[in-house]
Amino acid sequence: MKFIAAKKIPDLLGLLARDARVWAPLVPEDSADTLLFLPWEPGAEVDLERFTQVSPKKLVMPGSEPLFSFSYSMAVDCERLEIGDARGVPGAGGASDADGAGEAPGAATVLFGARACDARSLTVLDALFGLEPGEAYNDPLYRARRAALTVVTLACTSCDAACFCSSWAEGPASTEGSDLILYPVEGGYLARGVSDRGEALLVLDIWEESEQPLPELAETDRVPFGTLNTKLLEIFSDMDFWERATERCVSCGYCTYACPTCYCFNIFDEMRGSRDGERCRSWDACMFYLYTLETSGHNPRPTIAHRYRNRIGHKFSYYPENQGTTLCTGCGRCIRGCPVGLDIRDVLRGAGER
Amino acid sequence: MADLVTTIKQTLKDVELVLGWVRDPATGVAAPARFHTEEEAEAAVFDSTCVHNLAVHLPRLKGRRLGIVAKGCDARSVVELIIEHEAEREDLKVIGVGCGSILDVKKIWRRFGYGVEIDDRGDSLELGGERGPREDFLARKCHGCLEADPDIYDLFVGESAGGPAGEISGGREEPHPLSAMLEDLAPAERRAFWREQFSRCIRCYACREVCPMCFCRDICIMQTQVPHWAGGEVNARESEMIQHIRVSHLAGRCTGCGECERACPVGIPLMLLMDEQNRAIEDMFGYRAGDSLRARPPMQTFSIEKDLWGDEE
Amino acid sequence: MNGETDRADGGAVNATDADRADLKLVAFLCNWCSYAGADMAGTSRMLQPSQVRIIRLPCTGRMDPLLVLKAFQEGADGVLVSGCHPGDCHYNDGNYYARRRLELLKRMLAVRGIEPERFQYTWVSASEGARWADVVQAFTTDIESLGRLGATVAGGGGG
Amino acid sequence: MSTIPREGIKASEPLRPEPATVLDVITETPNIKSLRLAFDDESLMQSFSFLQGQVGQLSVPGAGEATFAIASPPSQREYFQFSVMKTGVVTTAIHELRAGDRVAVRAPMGNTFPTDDWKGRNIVVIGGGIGMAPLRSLFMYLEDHRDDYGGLQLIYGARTPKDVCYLDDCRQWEAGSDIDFVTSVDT
Repeated sequence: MKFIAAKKIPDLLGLLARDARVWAPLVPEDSADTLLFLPWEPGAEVDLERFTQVSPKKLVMPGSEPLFSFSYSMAVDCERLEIGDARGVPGAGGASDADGAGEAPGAATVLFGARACDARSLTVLDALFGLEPGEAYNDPLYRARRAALTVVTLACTSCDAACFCSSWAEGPASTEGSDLILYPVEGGYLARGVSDRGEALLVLDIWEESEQPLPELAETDRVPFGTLNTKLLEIFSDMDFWERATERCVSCGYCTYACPTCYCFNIFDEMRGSRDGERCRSWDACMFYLYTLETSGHNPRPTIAHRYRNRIGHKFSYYPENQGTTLCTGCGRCIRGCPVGLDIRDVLRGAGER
Repeated sequence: MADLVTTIKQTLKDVELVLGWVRDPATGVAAPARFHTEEEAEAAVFDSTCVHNLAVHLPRLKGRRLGIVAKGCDARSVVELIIEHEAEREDLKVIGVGCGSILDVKKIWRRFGYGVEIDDRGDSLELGGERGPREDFLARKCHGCLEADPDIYDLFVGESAGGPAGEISGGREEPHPLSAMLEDLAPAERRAFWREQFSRCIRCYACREVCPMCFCRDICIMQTQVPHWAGGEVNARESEMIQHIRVSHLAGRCTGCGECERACPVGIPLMLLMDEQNRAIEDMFGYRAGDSLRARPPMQTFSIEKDLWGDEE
Repeated sequence: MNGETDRADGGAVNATDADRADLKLVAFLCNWCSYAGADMAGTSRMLQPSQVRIIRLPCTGRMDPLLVLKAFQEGADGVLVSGCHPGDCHYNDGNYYARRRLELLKRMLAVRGIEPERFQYTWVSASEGARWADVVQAFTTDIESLGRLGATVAGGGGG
Repeated sequence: MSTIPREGIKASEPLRPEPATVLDVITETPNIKSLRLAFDDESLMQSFSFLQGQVGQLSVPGAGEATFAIASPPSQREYFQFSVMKTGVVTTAIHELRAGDRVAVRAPMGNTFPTDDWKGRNIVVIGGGIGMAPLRSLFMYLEDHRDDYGGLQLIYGARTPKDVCYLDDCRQWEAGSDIDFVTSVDT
């Protein structure tokens, strides 16, 4: 099996960076206790031990992206409107240039150091946004980013108390969404190609041969999903349950924005001056009051309990019912980072026992 | 802490519910909770992992009779909320707790892994079997602690700290770890620094939602279409704008509880901004939010004699 | 303002480089004192720089710090606020409230890296046309020496 | 979805609208206006087709985009019509439009009425207020294919007499000898 010594990881990243933008778990400047997927530059030290606070979904679904630009102008007799492509407005800087995710869709990108849960989440998003041009749901921007993305996954030989990917059959051994998987072993990593694109990376002359066996993967917490989808429907109107479950929630959007499978977005126009503008798509979160506020002033989800109920119901009941997949991969980010210590597993278990 | 449990039970005879903490069985650290019954109150705890400022819940619960367990810093928020009419003193039973400083649990978790066993010995810490210097993991707000004992309370539990908890580590003089760095930067470098910091923002609004003084709650001017103060994009430019809207609206309100910086998932040093503003306000108006129920918020008043900036010519 | 002012400015602009002409300066003036003062400077044909865009407010008490933040975000290189002298507010005390807000804002803008010269506030009465001309000239000179705020600005307009 | 023809927006760029011009603005009620639009691209306008009851996304770039039913019948090839009640940011911007102004449109989208299944039967169409918009398209379609159906009845109501939309159409329906038209107002 192919093997790479831990100290040669920067060399591997260097090779990958020749043809693509490489994103890896990095510590941002001045913030030692933060770990995020950030663009790797030579010299930057990747952290392959800890978990990132935000999922890598922004590589296929940026926090913001322009859908198109528009421009009004005065002709002799009338006003004219031109609809341009996404980057048509000079000086606009693009919706997300500052965080680096705003590269033109289709630029070759490598996601390095994703975990199995992250890689698997990409297949969930694929079903939503469409991978093939002919599919009913067809998002050309997503497709372009996804098609240009190579995923190098880091298999988990250890986990923490927030992980629960073993709730699904494959658990940490899942290869879904990965192109290449690195397995931590003594002194470095074993590598296994999953897709053709991953196999192609194994041709690089950085790999050695190794006889080491594959390591034993982590065994995480398991949430018994069982009949949760129908159970959640049964307790839909049990507001007492939902209110008690969300007493500590403050209705921020961290859990949804950190989540690798939450995909809600909002679309709005931003002017650049008085004549030019862009239509942008940005992440939106069902935990926000404004998410469902209607023009009339009516809000069908007025309280935190209503909103959290929707979040849970969507992930674990309605979506699985309609699409056959849970909108969760057990990455545990929403648990690790919740500012008030709300654990989604407690709510799910509580619902199961209701 | 039997004393706390008894006090909450006693308070529950008089109020609808009490805001406090329970121990999360999965991690062993405290998590916010509401106690509605005496039976539930049995689970109440107070220890050095009770970092959350429970005053954040008061505006949403306004009009109901409540109890709230409050550290010295939390009580400052309660005071400020009462001044701002977001809570009614007569509806509140404040259960003050003596606080000997609080741990930054998230910092511990991010370094040692979520759920690592935290054994706080009072003068030292053991984290997953490893001994760590306790000061390294103190909540940052403790370094600027003004009063470890609550200023207002109806009942008091535990031992009085008899002064700022921060004396443990140098009292309130200790500035934000990044303030010296910021001080040394030229204006253009400062702009680049903040641009870099805000480039990480994901606009989850956790800073706003955990802030007791961001009491506009569901309808916030950061997100209104008309007027369009901030664009909807997730980028450094808009994130910096929304944070400064927040800073501006918290002038004279921020009690420095540090919740915004603690909640920020991407580690933006938000308290660096808040500290600078709080310092400026103290310098200009001699005002510290949360000091007194009788105080007049500085942005809601003026002094003809003292406010002489800009008059020098 | 009037055409005469513009023509006078035209000369001034030609004397400087194109970069200076590109400066975007915004002045928020209260209706009762400073706007009338600026008008007086105009009708008295006093020389004024032309890069300054004037926005009239009912009173500096209306001066929301967000207006300044937004101006910088949209690409302003300098913001000037001017109202009635303390004690002279048409609404008695609008400028007293404003003074607290504006001074605090000035200090916070410095924290962000916006030089104090880029945000100035002052008092000009309706009869002080000459003072307005001096104030706006000094302000413009300050900003000219600092140059454009640039793309890394606290939310600079990206340009 | 796939059985519905989508002659309009480009399948490769479903997010990008096409510029269109406001031909006419009709004030229907104090808070409802109808806009008659045509795509600026003439060949697109010629090939543009939709089914009765389908919707379109109407944009005033700068203000935003919202979904509205197409209120004109498929047989109307000169223009397509949206009827919009003024409620929020986008609809306010739409209400400020005048003939000659430019907008952007993504259409057609959504579902149609199963009119083929109704052939040979008596049809009653019931609508109220601005909810009449897609039904106007439907009813005019039924009129266009009068021979395929039995009796045609349209029952239309609004809150008050001044909230009744499509007054010109109503007069024609009222005068029409082979349709039964009933109006009603709440107050």
